[in-house]
Amino acid sequence: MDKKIEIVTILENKFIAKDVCEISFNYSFDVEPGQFVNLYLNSKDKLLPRPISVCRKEGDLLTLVYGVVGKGTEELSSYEKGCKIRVSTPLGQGFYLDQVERGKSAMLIGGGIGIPPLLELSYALLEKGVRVEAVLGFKEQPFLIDDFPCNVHLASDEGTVGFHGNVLDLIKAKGLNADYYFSCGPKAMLKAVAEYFPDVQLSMEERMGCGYGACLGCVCKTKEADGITRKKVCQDGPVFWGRDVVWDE
Amino acid sequence: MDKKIEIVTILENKFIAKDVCEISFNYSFDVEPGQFVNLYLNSKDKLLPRPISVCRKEGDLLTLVYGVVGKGTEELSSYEKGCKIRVSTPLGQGFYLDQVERGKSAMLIGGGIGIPPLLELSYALLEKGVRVEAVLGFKEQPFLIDDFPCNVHLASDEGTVGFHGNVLDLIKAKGLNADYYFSCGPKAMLKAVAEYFPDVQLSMEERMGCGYGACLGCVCKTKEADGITRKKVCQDGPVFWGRDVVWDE
Amino acid sequence: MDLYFGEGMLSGMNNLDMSVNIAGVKWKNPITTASGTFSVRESGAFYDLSELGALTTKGVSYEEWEGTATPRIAETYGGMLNSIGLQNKGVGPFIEEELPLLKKYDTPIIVNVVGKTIEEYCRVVERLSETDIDMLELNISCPNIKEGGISFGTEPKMAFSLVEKVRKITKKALIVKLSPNVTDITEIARSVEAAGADCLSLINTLLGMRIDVAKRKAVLANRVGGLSGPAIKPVALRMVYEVRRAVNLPIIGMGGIMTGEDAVEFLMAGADAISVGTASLIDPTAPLRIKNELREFMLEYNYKSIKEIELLEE
Amino acid sequence: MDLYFGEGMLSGMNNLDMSVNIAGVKWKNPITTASGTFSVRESGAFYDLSELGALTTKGVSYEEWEGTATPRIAETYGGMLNSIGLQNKGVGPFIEEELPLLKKYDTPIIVNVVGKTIEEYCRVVERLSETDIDMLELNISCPNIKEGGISFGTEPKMAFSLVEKVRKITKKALIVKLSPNVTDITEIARSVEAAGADCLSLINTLLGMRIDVAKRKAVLANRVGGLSGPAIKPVALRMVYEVRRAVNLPIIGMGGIMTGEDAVEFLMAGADAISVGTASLIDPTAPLRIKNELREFMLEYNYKSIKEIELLEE
Ligand SMILES: Cc1cc2nc3c(=O)[nH]c(=O)nc-3n(C[C@H](O)[C@H](O)[C@H](O)COP(=O)(O)OP(=O)(O)OC[C@H]3O[C@@H](n4cnc5c(N)ncnc54)[C@H](O)[C@@H]3O)c2cc1C
Ligand SMILES: Cc1cc2nc3c(=O)[nH]c(=O)nc-3n(C[C@H](O)[C@H](O)[C@H](O)COP(=O)(O)OP(=O)(O)OC[C@H]3O[C@@H](n4cnc5c(N)ncnc54)[C@H](O)[C@@H]3O)c2cc1C
Ligand SMILES: Cc1cc2nc3c(=O)[nH]c(=O)nc-3n(C[C@H](O)[C@H](O)[C@H](O)COP(=O)(O)O)c2cc1C
Ligand SMILES: Cc1cc2nc3c(=O)[nH]c(=O)nc-3n(C[C@H](O)[C@H](O)[C@H](O)COP(=O)(O)O)c2cc1C
Ligand code: FES
Ligand code: FES
Repeated sequence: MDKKIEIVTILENKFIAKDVCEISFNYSFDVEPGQFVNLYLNSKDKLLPRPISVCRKEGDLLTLVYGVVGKGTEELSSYEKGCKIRVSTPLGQGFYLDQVERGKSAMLIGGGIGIPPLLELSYALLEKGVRVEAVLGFKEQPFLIDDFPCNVHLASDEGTVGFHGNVLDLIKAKGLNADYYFSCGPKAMLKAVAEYFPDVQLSMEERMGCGYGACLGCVCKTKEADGITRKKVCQDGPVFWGRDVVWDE
Repeated sequence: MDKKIEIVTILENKFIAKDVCEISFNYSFDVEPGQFVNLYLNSKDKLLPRPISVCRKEGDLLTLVYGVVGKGTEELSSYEKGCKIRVSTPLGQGFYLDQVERGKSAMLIGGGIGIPPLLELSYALLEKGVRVEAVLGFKEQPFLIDDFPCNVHLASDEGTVGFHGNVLDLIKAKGLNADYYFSCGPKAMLKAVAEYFPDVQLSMEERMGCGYGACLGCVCKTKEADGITRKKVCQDGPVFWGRDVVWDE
Repeated sequence: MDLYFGEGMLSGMNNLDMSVNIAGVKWKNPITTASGTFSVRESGAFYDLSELGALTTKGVSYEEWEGTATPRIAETYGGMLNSIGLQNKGVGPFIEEELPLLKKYDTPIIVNVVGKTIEEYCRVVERLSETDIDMLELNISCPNIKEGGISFGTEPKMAFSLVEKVRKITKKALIVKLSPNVTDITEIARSVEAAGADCLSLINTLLGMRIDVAKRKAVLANRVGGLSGPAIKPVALRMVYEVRRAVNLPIIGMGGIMTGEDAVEFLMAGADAISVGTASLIDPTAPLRIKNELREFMLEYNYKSIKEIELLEE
Repeated sequence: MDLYFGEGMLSGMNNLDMSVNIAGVKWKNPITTASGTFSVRESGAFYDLSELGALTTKGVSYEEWEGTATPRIAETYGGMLNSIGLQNKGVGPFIEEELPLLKKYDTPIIVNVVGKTIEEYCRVVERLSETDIDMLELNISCPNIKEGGISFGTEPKMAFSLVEKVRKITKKALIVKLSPNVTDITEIARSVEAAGADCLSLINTLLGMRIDVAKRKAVLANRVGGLSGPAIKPVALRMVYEVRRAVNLPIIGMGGIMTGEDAVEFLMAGADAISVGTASLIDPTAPLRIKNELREFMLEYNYKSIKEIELLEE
């Protein structure tokens, strides 16, 4: 009985870019980079939790960054400071950092609303003495880039900031590489990254029911020793090894 | 096109007795005593309007008094000052006051949460030069009694205030009578009152769907020249003549 | 999510055609009122009814129906139950009192017809066929009192006989309204198509119940009632989708439509028009609002006509 | 509305008996988990599963089932759609990996069984009958691939044959779980009673659909899915009420139960026990909370046993 749903009071909830919000509240649980929490909405028509990755944890302060992409995140963005919401304890398998060695280098490859989880990861890697650089791609307007405690390469689809093109074009153009690769972003990007860097760790997304492993709503096809299986993104993931993911759905 | 739904801002919403709340807001529409408004809740699980009678209208300030009897009124009682809610323009047939004559006398007979609509009525009658007295019955704790601008006789089931017994017992015991009778309260009380004073005007209640006359959810059986019909409480009522109501449902 | 006005906007909104042709009757737009949730006088007090594609009346029987005892309404999570029992004054008073009011609006009139026997349905249809209403909607969810009270709409053969008989006595456009309380709605749809229906409407309410735990009895005097509202939308949408693939008739879709987006879901599932029911009880101007939201959707996604609104991949 | 502690309180809470006997199996209280919404490891991380009346597993097939493609989940107003497609590793891994975990709790175990043919159901039941599980729950909503994919649960004769065959090969208490997607659920209930079922559970999900209007396609990869959650409660309650009057078997009621009050409604409609499904996805400890709310209700209204909770007037 190590899991529960907490009621937290929102300390801040504000737009940091067009359709991108940052929410923070006090949260006493230990989180690993790559894990997520379930946020439950207050209105009674929308019942299912919204999974949002940990963006930053400092002391007891948890910060999440989410895109306003539908009715639920729209409602979330309307909550004001002081409003209470239900939040789960940390969930899922975060990035695999056990084998990471001091002095080696890591590249974090993020696209759009996939960037937030890489922030907490960058701090964790630096703490382990790993050299970190981030390659971040945006459609247009960038966000969070100044928060990364490392060298950041920027790319944008429209050429509004940094390199004109996607993150992989940028990586190829600059000939960037590292010992470890970590990525989060749109499915098409993750697939391209996994083809280029097969030993990348990917943070995957899938529509969820429960978000804690009870319903099998959120599966991701992966290659295993004994064939292809469907693993739970909310529990076996969200982090998977790029080389294991089967991309046909 | 004389009807609409307005969004109003709550000016005050407070308990005035156990499980009884008073809510007020600015409202620019003319109301007649006995009319009601539909209040729509903000949470999305409960869709239907809650009909609440006009208790008092002074200038642009509308005051309603409602009992907290179920999930909807419970939610309503939690709304704070400044909260916005949807409210209909005034609905229904109020008390019939056209024929009321100056100098005559009226008795208002109210029970529990049926008392609020009699308050606005008392002012309207006084304005027409009618002498008014009110007979008000409570289970235990009284409310609104000091707001009535007329002589008030009190009764309570438990004998906690005034006469120990129900309003009709009190009327009989004191031999009270008048030229006009008006009543609102629990169905059993209304029935007893109508049997004793057949020309009483009653404000009836029924579970409603639309509350504005479109669905036929809220009917009350009445005697008409051509037999028994089912009239809409929300439109033909809520005020009916005691002698017309058929009490078998 | 703000609206994106695409090229459609540049060439002007006049380019946008919301009209539909339903079984030979032209509607200005695909929005009508669901039977039993609309009353010309009362709804007309809230907005201009000429704005709608068509006006659908509550059920009309041959003689007066009393309806059921009260309480007739119960609230449920995201929906409601009703057991009005089709209370109405009968076709005579309808023609004399209601129809003249409906005729004042520049909008086609659909009269919903109910009966307890095939003969009763036929008599109502006969009377209405002499008037200048535009379409008939047969509510076949009524119990057939000659067959032990089984609903006409749950038995393909009974539904067929009813529609076949009615078809013979009227030239009016004939909509048949299907019940969702069946194992296979496509079976009923096919049988009423074969019997000569011009159009289908679906869904009517799902049978449901609520209990008052303090009183230890059903909330409705009638115990069970019809469930409607947003709660039932996924079932309604699935049935429209299934029926679209089973018959060629135009379909009027309904069941829990609250917003323009809901309306679009039904149009994409295969409906040619849609009805707004319970939404009107919660927001009396809902049909008009939904029409406007549908128009905004068409502008945003650059649809030029209602017909273009359909699923992409099948 | 605060709680009123009646005389029951004075004589102590020990007087209150929440236990039920379902087809010969004693449950501590009438609350179980609805199949597919509970997983021993994951749910057990939130609360002590020994607190429940019984634990019901997700569907178990003979060999591994892959389930359907993603997305498998769609949210609806007051409910959700799922098309998990009964993904599971098969009865062998179930017995080896899951069952030992379930046995750790002091609570009867109900295993939900699925199949695509009668033979497949029988093979699963055979394997499970050799174990020390307490009850079997046949999910008869699966499509019968030998009969063109028609669901076993929508055809009384097919349901009868399935239950009859299974009955012959097991002595375990046999629950049959009914599908609500039928014209007359009492017909199916009677036929599985006649075939030897010990208990009925209902309802499974209603078939539903949602469309993503921006993408112009169904939200679910499988297009249609099963609707569950509070939205469907009135339909579920009506079906329990109907089935209670049609058969003598104990009934496990479910469909949208979110609160103790909802549970009471089902008990009053005629259920002997209840399952909590979708509520567990929204609040992982829902079954426990609902148990506690049911206990509070019993104290408030002075019920001494679950059996006393029934409708007053019929
Ligand atoms: C493990 C995980 C971590 C995530 N972390 C973040 C994050 O840090 N920041 C961020 O902006 N977004 C994140 N997402 C995506 C986020 O959960 C969805 O954008 C959000 O749920 C959409 O909700 P909505 O109501 O606005 O959208 P709607 O489309 O209106 O939602 C309808 C339903 O679909 C579900 N849904 C829609 N899109 C997704 C999706 N991509 N993944 C899962 N469920 C979805 C919703 O939860 C809801 O049940 C994450 C998703 C997962 C699975
Ligand atoms: C014309 C009219 C005027 C009214 N005026 C007042 C007033 O001034 N003060 C006051 O306290 N109450 C008044 N009532 C009663 C009030 O509407 C109900 O107490 C209230 O709707 C209960 O809502 P609930 O959600 O708390 O109760 P619940 O029982 O949880 O409600 C469930 C459903 O039943 C309906 N309902 C329950 N009881 C009634 C009822 N008695 N009449 C109509 N619908 C009901 C609710 O609207 C809702 O749809 C009036 C009713 C009518 C018809
Ligand atoms: C109060 C009420 C009364 C209804 N009366 C009728 C009727 O007379 N005839 C009919 O065919 N359908 C009737 N219906 C069903 C609706 O027309 C509609 O099919 C159903 O409610 C589903 O749509 P909705 O969810 O938008 O309400 C009624 C529904 C309600 C809520
Ligand atoms: C995600 C999910 C998976 C389900 N899987 C199964 C299953 O494997 N076997 C089964 O008999 N029912 C299954 N069901 C149906 C539920 O057990 C239950 O009958 C239904 O959801 C109605 O109850 P509820 O509204 O409380 O969820 C599933 C339901 C959901 C939501
Ligand atoms: S969302 Fe339920 S198992 Fe992952
Ligand atoms: S509540 Fe709809 S007609 Fe009165």
